[in-house]
Amino acid sequence: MASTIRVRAISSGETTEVQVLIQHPMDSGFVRDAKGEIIPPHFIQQLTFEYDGRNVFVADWGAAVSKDPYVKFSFKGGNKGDDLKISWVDNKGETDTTTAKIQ
Amino acid sequence: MNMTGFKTTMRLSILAPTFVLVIAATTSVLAASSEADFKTAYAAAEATNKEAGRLRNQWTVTAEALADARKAADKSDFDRAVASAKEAEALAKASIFQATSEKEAWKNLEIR
Amino acid sequence: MTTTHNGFAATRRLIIKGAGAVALAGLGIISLSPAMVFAAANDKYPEDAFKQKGAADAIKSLYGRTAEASDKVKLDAPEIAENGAVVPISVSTTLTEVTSISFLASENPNALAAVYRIPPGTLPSVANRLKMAKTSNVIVIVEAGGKLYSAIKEVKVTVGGCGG
Amino acid sequence: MASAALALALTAISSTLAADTPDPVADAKAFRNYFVTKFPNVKPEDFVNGPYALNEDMRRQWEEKEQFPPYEFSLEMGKEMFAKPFRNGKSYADCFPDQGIGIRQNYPYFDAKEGKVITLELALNRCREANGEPPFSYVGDDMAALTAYMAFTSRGKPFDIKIPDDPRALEAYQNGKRYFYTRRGQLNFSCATCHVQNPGERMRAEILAPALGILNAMPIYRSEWGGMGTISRRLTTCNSQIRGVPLEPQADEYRDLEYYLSYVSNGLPISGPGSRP
Repeated sequence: MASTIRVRAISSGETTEVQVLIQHPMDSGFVRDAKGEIIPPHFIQQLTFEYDGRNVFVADWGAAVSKDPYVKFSFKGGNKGDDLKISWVDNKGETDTTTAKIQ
Repeated sequence: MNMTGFKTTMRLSILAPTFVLVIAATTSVLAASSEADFKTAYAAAEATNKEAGRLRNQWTVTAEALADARKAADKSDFDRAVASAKEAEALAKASIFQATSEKEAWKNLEIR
Repeated sequence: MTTTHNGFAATRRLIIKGAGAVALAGLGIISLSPAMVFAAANDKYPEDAFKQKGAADAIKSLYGRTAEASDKVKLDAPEIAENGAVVPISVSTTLTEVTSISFLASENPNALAAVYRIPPGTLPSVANRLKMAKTSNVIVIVEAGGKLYSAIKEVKVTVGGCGG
Repeated sequence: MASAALALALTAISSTLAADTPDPVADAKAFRNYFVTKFPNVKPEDFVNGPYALNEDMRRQWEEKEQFPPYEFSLEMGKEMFAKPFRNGKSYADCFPDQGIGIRQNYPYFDAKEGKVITLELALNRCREANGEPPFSYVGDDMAALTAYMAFTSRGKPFDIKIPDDPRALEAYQNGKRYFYTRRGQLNFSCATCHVQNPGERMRAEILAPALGILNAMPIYRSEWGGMGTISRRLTTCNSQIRGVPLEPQADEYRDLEYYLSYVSNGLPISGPGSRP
């Protein structure tokens, strides 16, 4: 299956701007389905961005982050062609990891 | 999806006269209804709603009232079953009226 | 949704009315103590903070201290959310030595939405999309140089219907 | 004498006909003129962005989201689906002109053989069935993904809907127009009630989209749905929202409606897939 993580990491020379979109339901545990049953919480808790052997950004998320979550940030450095490793883990222990090239 | 929240749109000025029902009250004063009364009322409502279907203009609320009538009848609450069936019939009639009058009336809205 | 009214209800109402600076200062129930460890300073997921109902409790759990309103924290959020399910919210700041940025929605079942840790070399600017249960305040906390700074903005939320 | 009377009668009939004879060219002109006049500050091609063309605050939220749009996953899935051959080795590309790339703006079209309007969704399912594959639900994610991809390859191309010189085509157009303006449902709304009389107004939290260019953005990711929806999904939910029982997807009425609405948006660019509240 294709990765759940879509990445755009673009270097401007001095900084690298990173945008990700992740395919995930981010169920809050407060919503009921059509049958009136509570949809159990299912959301990403931690998302890390690793560049050159160190974390450049760590997100801790609760259930209030939107479905198919998105985040954007920038860090100093980063060259075209370098790897950026992105991983998430959710409250059920599911994970996904991808490595993207900085453009 | 539940669209009851749509009610709040009523405050919008765009809401043309909707079809309002006042028949339900008339049935409640009558003597207790029987299963036969329900069957008669239900058959009439269903037939009228089928006619609305032929005009491609059924209303969701008609189906809901019919379902409510069946549910009440299952519980042998024939007063409510008859009332709901009559409501359904009135709704179906209103939808037929709407479809019939719109055969010409739609032109009034057209951008020309 | 049922909201349990705890001791912070009054304080939260103050925040909602937009008396941001005063209200947030008032959140400081706990005195500053060197023993307090910033939950956001290590890599552990701040489970407890995310479980808190009100914003005040979440901030207390997360940072153990109070924030002061700062015009150096620029919070960008819509006046009216086009849909509470997806509210784009971003923050940037001219503050230096920023180590974390947190987002809270005061009337969500759990107020804390997201905490971002900003290591040295990462710019103190984040954009994300959050869910908001109803019209309420978005509160952002920027942790910089060991202090907390905040900005607050009301976002009106109504649920979807006919439009589109 | 009798023949004179007959002639007179015929004249009367034909003049009535003339008054009622649809004039799509004039319709489209009046339609566009209505919206351009109502919203003098909106550039005509911007109408395809629906409510975002009419409200600055919403537009900013949309532009923010377009940086990494929520329909990205669906679009990607559609691209993969489109490229993947059927079990018989053929693919969607074999069913369409130009391999199906950049052709969205030509749908729906009037099929002279069948005497009916063919929408893109219908053509896609017919393609599947002709190749031994089961049809997709018209309101489901698969159809949304496929049409998202096909729209994407056609972005910027102006709608180019043709009404051939065929009375049946004109009738289909007219039926679509009638459906558009006909009030239905317990709320007694027509499509036009929301999307002609009140675009830009708030229907609760949402800003109603103008009918001009409304199909150019399809399919759409709606935050309310938390996912993608086809034209069929949009039309059927519109109906149920006004408490009318929706027709079956791709019923003649819906096909004709799509024909009419697309025709009057001729010249405006395809912008789909889109995102909406």
